[in-house]
Amino acid sequence: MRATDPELLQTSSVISSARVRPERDLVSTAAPSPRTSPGAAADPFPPARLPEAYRTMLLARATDERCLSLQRQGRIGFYVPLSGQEAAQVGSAAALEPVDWVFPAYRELAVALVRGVPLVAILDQLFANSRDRTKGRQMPNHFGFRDQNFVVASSPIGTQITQAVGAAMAAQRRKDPIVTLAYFGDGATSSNDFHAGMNFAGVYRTPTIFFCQNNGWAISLPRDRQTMSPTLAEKASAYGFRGVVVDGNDLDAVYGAVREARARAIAGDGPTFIEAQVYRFGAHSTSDDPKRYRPEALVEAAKRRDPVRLLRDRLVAAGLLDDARDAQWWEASRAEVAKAVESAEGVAPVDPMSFLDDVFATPTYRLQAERDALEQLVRDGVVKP
Amino acid sequence: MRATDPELLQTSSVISSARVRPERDLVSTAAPSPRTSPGAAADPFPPARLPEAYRTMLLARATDERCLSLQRQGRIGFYVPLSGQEAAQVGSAAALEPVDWVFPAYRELAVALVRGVPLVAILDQLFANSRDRTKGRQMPNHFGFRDQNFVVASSPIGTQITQAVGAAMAAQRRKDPIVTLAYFGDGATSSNDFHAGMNFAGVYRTPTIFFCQNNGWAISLPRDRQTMSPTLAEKASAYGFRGVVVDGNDLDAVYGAVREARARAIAGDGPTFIEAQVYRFGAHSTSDDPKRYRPEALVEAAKRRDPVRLLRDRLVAAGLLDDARDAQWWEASRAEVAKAVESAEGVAPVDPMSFLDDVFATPTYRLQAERDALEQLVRDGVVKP
Amino acid sequence: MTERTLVQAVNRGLFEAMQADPDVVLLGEDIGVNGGVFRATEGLAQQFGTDRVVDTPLSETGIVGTAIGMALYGLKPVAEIQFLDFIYPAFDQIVSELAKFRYRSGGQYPCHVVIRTPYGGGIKGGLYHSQSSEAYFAHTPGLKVIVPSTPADAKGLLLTAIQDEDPVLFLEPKRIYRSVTGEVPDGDHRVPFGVARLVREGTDASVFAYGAMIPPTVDAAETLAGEGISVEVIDLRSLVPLDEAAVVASVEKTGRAVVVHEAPRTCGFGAEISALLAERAFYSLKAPIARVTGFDTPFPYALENVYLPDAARIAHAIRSTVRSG
Amino acid sequence: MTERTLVQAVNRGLFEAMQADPDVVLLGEDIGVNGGVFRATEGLAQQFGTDRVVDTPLSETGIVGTAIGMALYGLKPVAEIQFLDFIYPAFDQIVSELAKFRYRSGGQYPCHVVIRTPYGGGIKGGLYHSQSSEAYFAHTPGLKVIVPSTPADAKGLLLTAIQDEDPVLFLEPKRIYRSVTGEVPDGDHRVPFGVARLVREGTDASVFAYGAMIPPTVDAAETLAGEGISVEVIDLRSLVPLDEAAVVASVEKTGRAVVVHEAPRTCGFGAEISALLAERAFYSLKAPIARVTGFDTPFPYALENVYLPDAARIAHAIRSTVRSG
Ligand SMILES: Cc1ncc(C[n+]2csc(CCOP(=O)(O)OP(=O)(O)O)c2C)c(N)n1
Ligand SMILES: Cc1ncc(C[n+]2csc(CCOP(=O)(O)OP(=O)(O)O)c2C)c(N)n1
Ligand SMILES: [Mg+2]
Ligand SMILES: [Mg+2]
Repeated sequence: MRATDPELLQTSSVISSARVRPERDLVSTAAPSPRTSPGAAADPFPPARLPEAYRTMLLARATDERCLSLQRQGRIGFYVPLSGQEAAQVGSAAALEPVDWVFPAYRELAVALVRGVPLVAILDQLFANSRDRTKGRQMPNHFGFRDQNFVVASSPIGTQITQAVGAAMAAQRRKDPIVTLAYFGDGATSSNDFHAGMNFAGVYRTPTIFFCQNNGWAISLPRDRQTMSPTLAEKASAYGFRGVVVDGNDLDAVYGAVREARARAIAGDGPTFIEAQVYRFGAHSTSDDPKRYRPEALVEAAKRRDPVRLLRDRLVAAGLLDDARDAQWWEASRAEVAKAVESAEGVAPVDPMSFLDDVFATPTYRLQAERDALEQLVRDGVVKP
Repeated sequence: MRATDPELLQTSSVISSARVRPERDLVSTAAPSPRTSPGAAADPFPPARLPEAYRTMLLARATDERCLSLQRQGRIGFYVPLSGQEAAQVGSAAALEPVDWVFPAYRELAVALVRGVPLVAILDQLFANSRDRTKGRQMPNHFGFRDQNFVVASSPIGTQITQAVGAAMAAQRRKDPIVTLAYFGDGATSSNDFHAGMNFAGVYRTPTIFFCQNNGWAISLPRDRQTMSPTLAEKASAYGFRGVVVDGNDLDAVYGAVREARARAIAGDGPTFIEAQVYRFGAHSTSDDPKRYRPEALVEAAKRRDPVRLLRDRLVAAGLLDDARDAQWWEASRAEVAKAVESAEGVAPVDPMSFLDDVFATPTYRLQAERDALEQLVRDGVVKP
Repeated sequence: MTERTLVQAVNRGLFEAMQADPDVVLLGEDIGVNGGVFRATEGLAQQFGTDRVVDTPLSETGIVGTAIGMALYGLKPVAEIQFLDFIYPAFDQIVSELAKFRYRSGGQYPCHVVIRTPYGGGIKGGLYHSQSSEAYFAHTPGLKVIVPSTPADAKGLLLTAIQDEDPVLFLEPKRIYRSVTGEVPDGDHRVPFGVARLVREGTDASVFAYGAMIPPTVDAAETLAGEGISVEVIDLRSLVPLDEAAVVASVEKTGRAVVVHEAPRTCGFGAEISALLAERAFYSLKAPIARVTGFDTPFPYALENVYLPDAARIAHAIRSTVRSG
Repeated sequence: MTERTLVQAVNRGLFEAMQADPDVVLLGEDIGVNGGVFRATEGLAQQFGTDRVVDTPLSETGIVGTAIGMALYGLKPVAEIQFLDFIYPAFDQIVSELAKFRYRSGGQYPCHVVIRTPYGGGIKGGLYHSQSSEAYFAHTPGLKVIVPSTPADAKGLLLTAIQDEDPVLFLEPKRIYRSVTGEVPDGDHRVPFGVARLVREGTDASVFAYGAMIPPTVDAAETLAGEGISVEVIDLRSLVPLDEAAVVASVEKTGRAVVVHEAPRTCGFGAEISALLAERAFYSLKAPIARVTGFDTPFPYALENVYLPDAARIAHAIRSTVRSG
């Protein structure tokens, strides 16, 4: 296992103010305390599944490409790209079982794909159409797919972390041999729920995996201004359990770390914190302009270890892929995305009254009255939905 | 420096459930990671001030004794004893300068004494009389004394921690060579503000001392069920700065650690977290019955290292104290308390309209209307204050 | 039927719910061996074990966040917040998550957590052991807000809360935890949400109150009966869902309304009752709607008796309302 | 006078305040190099340095907690919360600490923090980028709550807020950050708190609104003028302290009241206006008080245009009010 090239994450020189310059290099490969995962040797990504993993990564990246342009065209309202984080997402999700529960943030599109969510269901959410499992209630990328144990995401940073711990406590009580895994970013380590969730997990030794995709940035705040701990992983020791750093571009390292964490959790050995070091290639979201705060050179440098290209090279080296086939797979991915877009865009919008559903299992008197009044306004032509 | 006798804090056998038993001994003297303070050798408590320190400790303990009985008699409404924590409080407070700012919790009565708050001002607050600096607004023990830079305490656990960091940021900006010190308990390390405050302090390298009196308990929750980190001090490494463990019954260790932390802070070397290991001898407060959750034997064991007795023995050994003098000092302390009680109890209660003051600098229209209405009710004999 | 105090009724309700359903788990600070600082969970850890009566670290964020996770997974967690005043560290989990889970998931993830917490003044608790912030929660779509004022309701509403499918904030008036006793039905006694309790019929004015304000309101009504004023007292007990029909019908009958609560006046729940009546019972109203409430100040320690509405203030307001208009 | 958008007026106000007083410091997420996600702090870090325009870690608890500490020490911190929807992690610091510092210290520790935050719907932000939770704060004694709706007020009220002695929650209607432009006085232009703005005089009905609800309310009034209905529009702009006299006087004149806000109806700020009128303008009222508000649901993404009050709904409510009674 190799940690991320330190150059990629050492952004402090760019924008940190002199007064608060940290004492030592941050996010270096030489981070002293956190145990690093055993890496490829321990439990490598199953070689037979590597092509599938690659194709999932292609599909995710093709989705990013297409959705960024859909957003620019005003056909979807918003989008959160994940480029640069494909290996971390695919590697971690592939290490879970279907019975496990995933508590995502808003960037985990590739995780949903690995868990078996059809791409078109994802597009339905992005278009907020009437087939959207979440009924057009949320901004794009705030997915939820109960059938795949992919709990619905929310925007407030970190809140899923304590929830994942609570679900793990429930599984403990039911004696279900499963784990819960919370996805979150480097910025989320500053949240209240990170602290509470890590602490509760330590105290109750819950079967929880804390999977932090440290992509170097929380919108415009670089990782080394988020917190002064040399690595994020060593924060786990404050809660009495294991923290490991993995190169998030290394599918084996990610997979191995999660497999190991899962095995320990199922064996009753408690939680694990995994810091997957990656890099956010694109904007934070379509509302963000990274040029305001991030030199392009940093991105160029990071792209030298593009997880998609790394896996491609590996497949090529293993004789499982050549340029022609790669082009064909890319083509197929783009076609799949195009098909899903076409399908989702063609679906009717949500029913104009549907925003009044699901507040409670049964509407209260007041909600019923508000619905009646709105229907009357529609009949009177005052509201034209 | 010696850490607290591990027996005193190893309460897990008493009430923890089997499922969640921790892997290793907690709060042992062999805690691996946190740097321990240099102890007596570095910067011992100034020998000349030892008798004064002892007398402050006696005064605090005499206040505890008396106030517990005042509360039982219904003469004050509530009380929070500090017995067992005298050395930690006196040692830490004595290491500060008057210009420094203290952000206390509700148990820091001896700190107030060291900062020069007259005992009678403390009693005024306990009686919530019209001389009370805080105008009878808060429950007993929630002191605030601006003249002594002793910021007014509140009940919610941990909130003073971020505030202390913010004040330190302000002092940085003003280039004032001062430190801020936040007092809090072991339970407070689980709070949101602990996490945020420690993190901000690390990021901005603020001149802040985090002084945690680990008294073994958060009401009925023993320290080893509060968090699984072997020591509390090592939590500091999650934020990239120093954490030290000191024997909170050892005046030299406490004083030395705070002096060192202060010197570092003033020199621009940032914050320090200090875990002072002590033991809560009494109930959490007069509303608490520790017999429900804590075997008396634990208290008996802890009392073998009663900080007041330890200092007494030391003074005796140094020839600065003998039994007669000790008795005389005890007597004097009790008399001082009695005098303060008598004075405070004799002061008129707060004005019945005064609860309407100080919501804003100038009352809003609505508050003025509420006051007018209340005055009318008083005139009409409806409200009899 | 067994005579119990209000807090004993809560304890009994928890006991029966846990006995009936292994999915019911309790979590909170000091609720285990210590039995809760008000003894509401007394004996339950001994009876059901510490993995069903879970003492937590000092983090309300953690308590509510993990309770949500448990509920998503299928348990029926009942979280205790030691005092309502200490719920704010959990406010984000309550407002952003608990209240919105069913909604934002398009109905996929109901999230049924009961949060029990003692609230209100009258115990010399000062700013941080006395607050009545029910209006924050009533203003949050997706939460039910319940306030019992009798032992029978405490048990009956709690059992309904635990079997409900939605999140419930269950506010226990700590001031009358022990001072109010009453007959509590044994067994699976449930009181439905959304139905107000008619405490006392009357014809001259309607008074709407809840929680610890019920006893002084009843006292006021009795005093006024002696003066020939007939007061209808309605215990709202279920703020969300609200029994709007009962509120409106009462004022249609009496033509006069007084609302009583401990919370500060501005934007308190009383404002909602006033607004409802100003919309839906306007033509029945014969006099201004009076609010008898706490003041727009933090809750004071030494002067809580001046701060809190009492029978005299309530009676005075009713009297003025009846005389005017 | 310079023509500015609302967000430019905020930016200008911050600039001038910082230039005039070295104690003014800004802190928040992404406010430095990035200039804030809405560009409200654009250029300020470059102008005043990153130790006066402080980018913080992702912790609203930390932002407000440290701002309080700064204020106690004597600075004048202006904290930005990126969206009002993300203020809840700081709710404990705001409600328990900021609002109560002066009070609980017996006046020893005033605590003057300004919290600026964009609020409201209309930008396709869904549940977590659209909320209007002003009522929580208006119900919290010790906080002032200010909502500008014009560029001139945005600057003038912000300068007043920064020089005030008490904590101020300054809610910026993000929907009209750029869509509303207007002349903004240069220099130390201050608009006092507690004074409502008469947007339009009228005689048939009074409409009370604020923030991004002002433009559709004015549109509605214009439509109704064409129908012969004369509508008085009052921009409350200062919810706490409230200009009660202006509210009451307007209804004494028109006899009819409509309140408009985006927030959910139950216990929204509109309820307080209703309650105030039901107390103090009762005998002037000729018709029920109408509330045109958001619904008692979380804020929906796809259907925000159905959710939000618009000119048609407001006009309809005014019309009904004028026709009834
Ligand atoms: C409580 C809260 N505060 C602020 C925001 C605004 N915000 C959205 S994403 C983000 C940065 C998150 O960074 P990180 O956790 O590293 O995740 P990433 O976006 O890099 O995947 C911020 C500040 C929010 N969503 N929630
Ligand atoms: C936010 C919050 N939750 C709960 C409480 C109730 N409470 C008061 S003191 C206390 C325990 C505090 O323990 P610790 O921090 O160790 O301080 P100690 O009392 O031991 O000095 C608790 C839970 C509170 N005051 N604030
Ligand atoms: Mg990130
Ligand atoms: Mg303690």
